[in-house]
Amino acid sequence: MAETTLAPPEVQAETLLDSNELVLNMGPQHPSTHGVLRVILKLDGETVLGTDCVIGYLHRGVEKIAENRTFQQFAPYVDRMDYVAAVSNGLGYCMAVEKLLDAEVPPRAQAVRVILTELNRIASHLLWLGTHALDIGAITPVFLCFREREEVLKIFENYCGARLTTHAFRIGGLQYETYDTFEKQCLDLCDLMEQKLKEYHDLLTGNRIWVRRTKGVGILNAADCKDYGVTGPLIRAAGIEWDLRKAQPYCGYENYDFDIPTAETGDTFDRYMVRMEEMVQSCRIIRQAVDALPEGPIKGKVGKVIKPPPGEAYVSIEAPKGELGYYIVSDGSLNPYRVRVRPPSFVNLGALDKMCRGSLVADVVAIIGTIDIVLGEVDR
Amino acid sequence: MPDTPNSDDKPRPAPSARPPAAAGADRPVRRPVPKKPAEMPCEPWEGALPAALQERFSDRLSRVVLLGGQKLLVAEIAAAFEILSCLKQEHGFDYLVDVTAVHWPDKPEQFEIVWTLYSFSANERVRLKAGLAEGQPVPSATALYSSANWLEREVYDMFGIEFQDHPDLRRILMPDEWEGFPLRKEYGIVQQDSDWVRENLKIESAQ
Amino acid sequence: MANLINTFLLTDLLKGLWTTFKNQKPSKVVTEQYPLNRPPVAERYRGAPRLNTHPETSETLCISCNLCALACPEQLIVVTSERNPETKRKDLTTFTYDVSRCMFCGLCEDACPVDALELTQDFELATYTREGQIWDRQMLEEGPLPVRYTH
Amino acid sequence: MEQLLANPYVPPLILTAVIILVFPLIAGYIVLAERKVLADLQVRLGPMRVGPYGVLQPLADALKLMLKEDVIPSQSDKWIFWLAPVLSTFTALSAFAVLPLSDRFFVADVNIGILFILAMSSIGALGLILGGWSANSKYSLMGSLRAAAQMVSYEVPLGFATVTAIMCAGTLSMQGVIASQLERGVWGAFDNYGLMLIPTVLFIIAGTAETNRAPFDLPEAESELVAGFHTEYSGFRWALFFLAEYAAIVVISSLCVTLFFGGWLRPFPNVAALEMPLNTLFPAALFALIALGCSKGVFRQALAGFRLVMAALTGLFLLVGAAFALPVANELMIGLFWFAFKLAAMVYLFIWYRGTFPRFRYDQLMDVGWRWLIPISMFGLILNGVVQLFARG
Repeated sequence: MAETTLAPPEVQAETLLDSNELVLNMGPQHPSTHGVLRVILKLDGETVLGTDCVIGYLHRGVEKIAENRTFQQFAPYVDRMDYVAAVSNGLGYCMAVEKLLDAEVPPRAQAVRVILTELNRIASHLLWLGTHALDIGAITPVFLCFREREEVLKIFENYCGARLTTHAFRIGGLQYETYDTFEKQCLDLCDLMEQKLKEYHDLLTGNRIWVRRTKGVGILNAADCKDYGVTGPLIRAAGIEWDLRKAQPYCGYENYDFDIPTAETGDTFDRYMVRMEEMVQSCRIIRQAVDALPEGPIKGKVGKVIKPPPGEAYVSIEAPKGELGYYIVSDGSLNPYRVRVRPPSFVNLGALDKMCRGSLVADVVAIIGTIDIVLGEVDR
Repeated sequence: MPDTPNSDDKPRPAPSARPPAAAGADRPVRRPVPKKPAEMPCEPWEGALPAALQERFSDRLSRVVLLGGQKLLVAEIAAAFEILSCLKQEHGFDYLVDVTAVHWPDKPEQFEIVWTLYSFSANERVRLKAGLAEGQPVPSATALYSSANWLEREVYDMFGIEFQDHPDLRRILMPDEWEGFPLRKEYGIVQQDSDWVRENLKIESAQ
Repeated sequence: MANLINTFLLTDLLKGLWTTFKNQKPSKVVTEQYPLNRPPVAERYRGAPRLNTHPETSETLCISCNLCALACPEQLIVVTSERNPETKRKDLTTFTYDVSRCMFCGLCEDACPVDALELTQDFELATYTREGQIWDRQMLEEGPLPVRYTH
Repeated sequence: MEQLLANPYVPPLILTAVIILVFPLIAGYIVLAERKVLADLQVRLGPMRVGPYGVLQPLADALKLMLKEDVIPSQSDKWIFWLAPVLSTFTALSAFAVLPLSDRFFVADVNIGILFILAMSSIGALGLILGGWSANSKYSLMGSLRAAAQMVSYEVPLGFATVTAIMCAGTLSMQGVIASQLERGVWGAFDNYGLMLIPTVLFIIAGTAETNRAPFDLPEAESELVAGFHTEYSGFRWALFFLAEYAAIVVISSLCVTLFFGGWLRPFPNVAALEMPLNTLFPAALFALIALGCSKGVFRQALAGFRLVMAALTGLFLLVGAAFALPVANELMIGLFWFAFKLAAMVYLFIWYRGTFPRFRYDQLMDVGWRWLIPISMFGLILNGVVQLFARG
């Protein structure tokens, strides 16, 4: 890593045409760094010799905010980390606090949580697909993906009144009961997704340009995935069949029948195929959960004042981007003593340098897209 | 042009300046705790792995417990690297999930470093904690796990804990010229926030 | 062989072209021309705050319990009241809500014991000044004036 | 007046002036068409606000671009920075001189017309290279280097495809090529028992690359190089590059239409029975249909001004449609109509690609050019030559 510590680009401006190496500053304002990521590239021609990520432009100090809010008050803030998968973030946080409280969540609440998180996984993957295709130069899929994502967001809006930063779950269960057409809308969405995924496959999967742009690009093999702590679709694409929903089931995931899609080489194309298949599997889970949605209360026995006993807990879930963990330390007061978020995007982005070396500038863009980062979560 | 109610020529009087913000202005950050709450359930952790670790590290490993069902090791900071490498090389904990720290300003060992490890083969998660005083060096885990690189940089950035032999210990989230370490308990955000609000919004913050 | 034929006849590319071509059907357009036609907002939508009044007497429903202010993560609600010597109840004097910092999480709404504070379906909250975002009691009760857009 | 028009230099000069004045407007409307067609492909509406259905958008864009602040980077080579867009536009527009817009509208029928167009488009590449280099920005520089390599590589298959067509026609003059297609009674693309389709497809692919259009838009690859060679350009200079790009599209499409699709000839030019339905009924009906569409718009618009615009458009298209029914006007316009019709189809194809395909990577672009297109185009040339030798004796 040491040799990638690069001088800021201003210093090298004068040697632009004299040196063999070109330092190219990509971001934080760049069409395809997905927000405010800044990558300093050291190039030989168009070949990448090294990269250095500069992050923190979206740092809001979420972990510090947590220490100054009560447990309930902090819940809306976690939505603002990975804002395209706000429901997953909320789920992880609520589960962590429930673990501290040792609280039970009623089965109906569990099932609704599963449905909403899987919907959110679809929404997150759709956003990834659209922007990733846009990075590689296909400008149409992004609109098609947003069209389908809109349907997911409509369900969120109907359920909890917000589309993006939903604040859908509360500690101990749910705040809102499902609405009348909830089940039907979810099932319709599954039908729609299965139909539209075919369209995406027609547009991209077989397309020779797409295949050439993604096959063999940004390879991260299984050993490197473990070494860099990379999780989620990236590690599954490298051939490790590991998904927290199966490995350490939570929220009743053990009751649903679904597969973990994997691939072999761990390149961009494999990750694309894994995520596409994950959307299908999410639809499967949603169908099962909707069919078997139990009746009953939606909130467990949690008081109005949430005050967990002194202690600590690490709870992690399979967010769309990988392992999302919450390590919460309580000192027995109303506010958490320390909340640590283990963000999947941040850790996955750490492997960018490894994936980029030796590839071309165009590949860097593809690789940033394939890691599927959300800067709100990287920077917190 | 949107014709909003707040354009200047509207008859409605502009909202009066914020009323005395006494209600929430000087609220203490940490509210008093009235009664002593229950402890988290903590039981001894038994099995081959804890036995092996205890045998090897004996008194350098002060606690080997299941805290609320989660496997927890508490060790001396000097032994941390050795324990990590033992866990990785001999017990298959090949995935460093997280490195973080907790600041306890009242304790003699102000900081507590927390490593979370996972083993793919055993589907097992272990948390290792070690306390250290201000200025005491921590061995970097980058030699064992590449993921430690950024995670340790973040700990350094937020707590000012220096990791020895880290290849690239710079601030990661905060700007390079930032002063102070935000996640230390004495680093107040409320004051900073009020100043910012007063300066930029020309109103009193309710915080 | 089939592969070779596909390579030269560009079948994969033609498949993609056909997919986009089919999208041209005018009925497939999903654009909503926002100020002209407004999408319906969900019933539970969390938008502009409103302080409900009694529909007949138009007295406020708020009992000045301050629970919303305590629940708010951003602490942007300030409630002041004075004790009415006759009824021994607290009467609401001012209620200030700083919409500029609101993240519409709905915790105040959940906390309200009498359904006085409510997040409504109104989502057009833009103003020309920051001060305009601080809503006083009158604004909260009457709601912002309806916004008229000219094209 | 008669005398003035009889002077051989006057009509070309008038036409030149008309092209220079009118082409920016046409380019503006091609941009609008591109935005609208792309929107259609992407289940959107495209521009809808400036004028009814956005029909006045190009005027608004032009006005905006002209009023924008003229920024020249302080570290740039100012003269070259100034020169580059001018050079690009100049060469692209020069190529219009030999385009056979119809049997009577053309600036010049040069006997090396095709060569002239290829030469001009080669010099046009220089504009991109200079523009990217002079801005002294790394993104621009990379864009211009890509442009240089791409133009050089793709001119070869483009050249081979063109040579095949010339061989088939036996002349380098644009009008001559069309005349030969009339004589042989078949469009260039289907000549030699359909074997000419190989150079036709290659010409379209290489032409797309030559004009830097997606999926070969590497010099300005938005997601990698921000805007490539014109990253530092803004306002009117940028507009000139834009104009040059669209001029290049029109030129390459025209060349393709002329070489392979019969230029201003109607389909089946030798079947006399089709003369009436294709040359009179088709254009009249087409414009009537467009007018009908516009007239619907009159009632759908809320604002009086917009209704007026739609009504004016309805009238205009009705008038044009009616003109095709008049033999005198028909004879004057029909060549132009078919040329424009085929050109529009080509431009639509270009936009359609752009809405569908991902972008190539730089090394893959070179790979496709050198390892596939050049060998295939050489093969096509030889194959067509041999067939022609034996079939025509």
